[in-house]
Amino acid sequence: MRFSYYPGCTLKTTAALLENSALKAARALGIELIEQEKWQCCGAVFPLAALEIAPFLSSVRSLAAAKDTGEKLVTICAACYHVLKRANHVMKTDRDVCTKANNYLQLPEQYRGGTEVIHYLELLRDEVGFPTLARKVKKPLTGRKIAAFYGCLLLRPPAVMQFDNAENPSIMEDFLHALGAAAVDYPYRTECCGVYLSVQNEEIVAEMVAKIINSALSHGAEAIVDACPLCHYNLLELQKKTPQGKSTLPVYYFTELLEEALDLKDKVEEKMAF
Amino acid sequence: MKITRDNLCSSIVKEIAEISGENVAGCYQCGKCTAACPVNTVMDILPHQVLRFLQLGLVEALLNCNTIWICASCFTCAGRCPRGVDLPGIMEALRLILLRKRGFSRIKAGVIPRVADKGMPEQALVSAFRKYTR
Amino acid sequence: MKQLSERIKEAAFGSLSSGQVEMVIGWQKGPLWWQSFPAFITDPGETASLIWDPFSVSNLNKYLLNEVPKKKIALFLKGCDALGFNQLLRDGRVEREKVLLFGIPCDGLVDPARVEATGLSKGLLQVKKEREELVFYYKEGQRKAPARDFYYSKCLSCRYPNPVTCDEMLGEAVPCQPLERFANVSKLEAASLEERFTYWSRHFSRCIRCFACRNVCPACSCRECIFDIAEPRWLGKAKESGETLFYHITRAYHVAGRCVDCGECARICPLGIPLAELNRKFIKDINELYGEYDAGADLDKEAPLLTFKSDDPDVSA
Amino acid sequence: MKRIGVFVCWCGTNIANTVNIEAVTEAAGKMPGVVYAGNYKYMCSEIGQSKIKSAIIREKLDRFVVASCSPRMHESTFRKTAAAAGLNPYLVEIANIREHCSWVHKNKGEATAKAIALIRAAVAKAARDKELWATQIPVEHRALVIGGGIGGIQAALDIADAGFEVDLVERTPSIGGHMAQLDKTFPTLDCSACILTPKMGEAASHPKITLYTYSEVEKVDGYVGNFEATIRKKARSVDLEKCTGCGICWEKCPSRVKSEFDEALSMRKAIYIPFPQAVPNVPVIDRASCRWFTREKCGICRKTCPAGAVNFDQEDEVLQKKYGAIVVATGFDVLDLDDFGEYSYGKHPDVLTSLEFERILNSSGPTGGRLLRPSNQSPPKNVVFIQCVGSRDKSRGKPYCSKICCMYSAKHVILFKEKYPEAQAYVFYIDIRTAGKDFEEFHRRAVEEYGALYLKGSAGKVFPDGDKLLVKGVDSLSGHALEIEADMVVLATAIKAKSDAPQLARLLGISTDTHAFFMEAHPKLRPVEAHTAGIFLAGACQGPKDIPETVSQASGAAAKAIVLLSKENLLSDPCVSEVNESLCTGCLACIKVCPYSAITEKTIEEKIHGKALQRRVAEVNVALCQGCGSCTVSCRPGAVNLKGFTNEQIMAEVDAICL
Repeated sequence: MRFSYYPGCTLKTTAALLENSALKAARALGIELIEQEKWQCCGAVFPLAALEIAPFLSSVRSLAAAKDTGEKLVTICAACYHVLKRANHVMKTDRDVCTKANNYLQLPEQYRGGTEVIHYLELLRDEVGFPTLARKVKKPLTGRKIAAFYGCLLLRPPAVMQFDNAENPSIMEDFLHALGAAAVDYPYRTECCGVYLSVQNEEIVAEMVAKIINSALSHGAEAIVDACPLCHYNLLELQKKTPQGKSTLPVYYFTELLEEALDLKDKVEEKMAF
Repeated sequence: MKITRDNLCSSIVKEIAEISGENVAGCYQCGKCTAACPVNTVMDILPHQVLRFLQLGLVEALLNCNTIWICASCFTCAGRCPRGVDLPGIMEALRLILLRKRGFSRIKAGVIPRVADKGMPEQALVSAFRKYTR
Repeated sequence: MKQLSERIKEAAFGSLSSGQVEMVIGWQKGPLWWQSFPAFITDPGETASLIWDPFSVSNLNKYLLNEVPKKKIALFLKGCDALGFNQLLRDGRVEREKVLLFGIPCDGLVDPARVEATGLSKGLLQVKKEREELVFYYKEGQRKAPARDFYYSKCLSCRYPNPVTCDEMLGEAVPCQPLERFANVSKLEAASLEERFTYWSRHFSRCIRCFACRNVCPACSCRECIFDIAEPRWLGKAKESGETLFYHITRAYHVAGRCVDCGECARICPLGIPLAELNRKFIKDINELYGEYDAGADLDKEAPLLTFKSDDPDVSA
Repeated sequence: MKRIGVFVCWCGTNIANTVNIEAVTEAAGKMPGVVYAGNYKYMCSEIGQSKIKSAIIREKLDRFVVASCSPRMHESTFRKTAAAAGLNPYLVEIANIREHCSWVHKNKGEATAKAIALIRAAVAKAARDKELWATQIPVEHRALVIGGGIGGIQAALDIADAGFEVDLVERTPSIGGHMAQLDKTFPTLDCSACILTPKMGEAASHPKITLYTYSEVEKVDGYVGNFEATIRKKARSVDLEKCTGCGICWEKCPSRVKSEFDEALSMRKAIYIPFPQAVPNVPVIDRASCRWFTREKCGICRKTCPAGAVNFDQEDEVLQKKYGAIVVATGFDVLDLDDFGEYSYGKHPDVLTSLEFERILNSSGPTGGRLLRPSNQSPPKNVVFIQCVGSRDKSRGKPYCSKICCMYSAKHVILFKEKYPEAQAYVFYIDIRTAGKDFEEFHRRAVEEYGALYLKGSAGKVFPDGDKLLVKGVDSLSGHALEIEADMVVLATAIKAKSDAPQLARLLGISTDTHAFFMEAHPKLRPVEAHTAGIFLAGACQGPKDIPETVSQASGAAAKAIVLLSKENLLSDPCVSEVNESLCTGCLACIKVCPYSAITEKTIEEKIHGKALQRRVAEVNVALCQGCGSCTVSCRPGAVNLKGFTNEQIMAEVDAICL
């Protein structure tokens, strides 16, 4: 199984943990993720203004490059996934923007949204298959009560993202079950964590995070798992700043758990020990 | 307050429609956006009121409110709107109108080192800049 | 008064002997001073026995219901009797063309009880009326007293002393100066529920259910009274206070809007129950709700309880 | 001794949860005359009914009581059960232990005791039930439709198409009604005249339909299947047969009066047709404004008529005809705005009612379809529409929703904007009510495509301000008080019942609701029938309605009428009054209280003391009697009795409960 792979800036810096564990697990599962050459920042936020063309362009370049290889484009970062997928949707559906973007980029071949953008979770579900994954688990996470947190970027807007049922998603819970863990259902799992406001409205965000953490805790969660570097930062750091900050809940990337269940973790540590 | 066709169809109203690509007349004020919004408690003008003000051509109040800056672009409202109105896009248009004014930035670059800790993902910083500064 | 008696005799003789009528109903003197009985005369020769005196109180027209005339029957009507006659007519119980009516203007009749109450009755042989006075005849001589002092209370509040209908009027119209007839009703209305209940319970507890009130009433003209019917048995036979109450209240409802306020029910009651007050309460209410209405007074006027108008007051409200 | 059966129904949990079924059944078994008592979960079901039938045969029951729901629900069901088992259907009594007991009580002990008392009463009544037999009444196979608007036209066409004669009576000179006044119709915007006039023509030329325009129903006697109506054909003063509709008469007529059809926005002549497409296309002379009739001068129309059709001597014609069924489709009026001074209606010519606005939009209207301000004939740039003027207003107007205003205001917005795309429409509304196929979408088009600014709130006052109108209003959504400078204000005026609806109701013996709309027999299950058998309702005379609803109700009423007319005979309910002549005193109080004129006077002869005596008594016409029982309570001697509900039975019920 071979895929184009778009890492994004964050995965190369503050979220290196996410990338490392994901890539390691991919190798163990026999998946080839070919990192795109000369990838650029996706733009970080999807340009909401219909008239803005420039912020699209770097995304489109990556999308076009993947199309050249004929492969699906995999992302691990939820934010990059969001931006790439929405940009691709615009290229597919908005003639006007598509033409303008192609005119700017002067690509050898016109790009019209032909690339399929998938998230690493979708890769596991649709390409590997959760039953197969379950069979490959070496150290099942039996007895662990884990709350999945989806956040906004994977799910919304539903009509464009078409990631999972936006109001009642199950992909992360199914993933947890494949690893042998117990998934905790709680009402705040698709709420916004508020990370876009973290730079300037920390108190508001701390309150939003508190609601999520308390909801997970009150439903019996022992840990929380996410798929987004932004959520991850927010849930990890801002829960310390909430009034209930003391009883903190461990926060994992989903790939960390994957790594653990596939029994890849020790080897890393061994290597590091060398 | 005097309502005239001129303020209903002012150039700024048209500009907002152009930037967002949305027809605010589509909204019938059910208020679901506000009901769904995770940050509605700290907004000075509620999300559905933003649309109502636009329907009435009352743009000035919107350009001076904190709501457009508090909106986290979580798309919850847009996902649930029965009229398919893209409110985050309209919020963006309002922000852009201000950001396109000479010298307007919601966040000054100098602030960032103070607020950003080491672990803050680059994307959070980039997006803050992308959204709140020219 | 004597003159009126003469005219009655002449009218009776004339109508019988001419063959215009086959029977005359009038009054005859009984053996005692206060007795003036109804008389049914078919022979012109007997008409001389007819009289008119201050005790000719009986309403004659209800006897029409028992007679089946081939020709006409002649009848004498006082003011109150005329109202009753009209009500019988309206109820379809008499046929106007089968009756010859002689009207008698009447300014009041004497209540023997009042005579007794003054002690004037001792040894009394005869009472005659002369102008505004009564003359009491004894073996020893005679005494005089103002007539009005001895009249029935119903006569003192009479509003129709001159018959509203008749074929021939015998005598001059008399003036009409009625006393306020609702004074007692208003007094009762002002009383509390308990007081009213006690008042009527006390009166009705004396009722012996002789049905005289019903029998005398010109508004009670059913062929067979519901209180006499065996199936369904509306009224129980036992002397039980609830049944008595049921009888009087039902009768008051049955005559509501049709009671001519002649006061006969109260006059005839051997126990002195003030039955007319019950009927007058209905009359007062009907007047207040639907406008003034005097049953029997005007045959052309719609009876309020037998007509529906869209602007009728909502009594339930 | 009677052999009575008692069947207690659980009604699922409806009765069984509140009433102790076993205790009730046991108590019923011990009641006088009861030889069998049983219970079942659903007595009305097939199984329940067969239990009754087999008990009738097994226990030799000669009558039975079902303790269940209201007799309105299942009395007819259980009567059929009785008939199927060979019992006369009127030997069945229902004890209502659901609506009168389990549904209104909470305490099980008390409810059980009450259920037992109700059954005891029903058993006492059943013991006195007698066999009753329905009689047959012949049906007159002709229908009368009152009102020639779209509802009346549709009903007449449907009945006539089924093969029955129909007389369509219309008060004004032409059929067509309010729909003829309209320009376009929502939500499809087809031209009102284009869809109405073919129907008018069809009605006029239908071989089974007789049109009586300029005519009124004066009196209706009789009863279902056998109504007799008196119709006054008012003198048209123009011969319907001779007139060719050439129009010379009204061109020459010198008298000008305000046109009713144009809502007084234009003038018509004294001899006129109300509108060009009128059916019949024959003028009438409005004698009140005609110079010949008021001053005995003029006569130009008669002189100029090439057909010699004008006839000043024509007199009203009074017809009496028999009908089996009557459809009432008399329509509505719009509310008088005298009490709504704040809108300056009548003070400023540019403040219009919606119906007036409709005429101004209409190509055959006073402006030939050019939408211009009445004050100065200039095109309006800003038009304010105000909804709920008098509707949903319990203090000065009507408390109900007029139902059509939301939609026609949206239509007005669209028609206005089609004419003046650069103009602005404002609509004040309290709620938008667009329940109907494609209605919401139509309304949204007015908002989104035509850019009407809908303002949730009402207008407080309309100030005439020079040649403009200043509208003071509110947008309660934003909390802003508003002022709008308007060129025209259009008031969506409330719909009300015809002012003479109560008179017609009295004439027909049907009832009206508190707002004088005709009452349907049941709001859900019998919405096109009046309470009086054989009379059906169509259109806005029954309540505010739009065209599609009016047409469907008219077809519904027609279907009901057809069902009736297609029968040779009707079975009458045998539960009617009868007079015991020996008790009847002939006071005839019953005649005056009978709402169906079912009682008449008759003379009987009897022998008393050997003499033959004639006397009057009351007599009940069993075909007219509806069994309401008013006569029985008006009868002092108790001579009138309602079969199936005799005084003996009622007394037995009372005794069974009280003693």
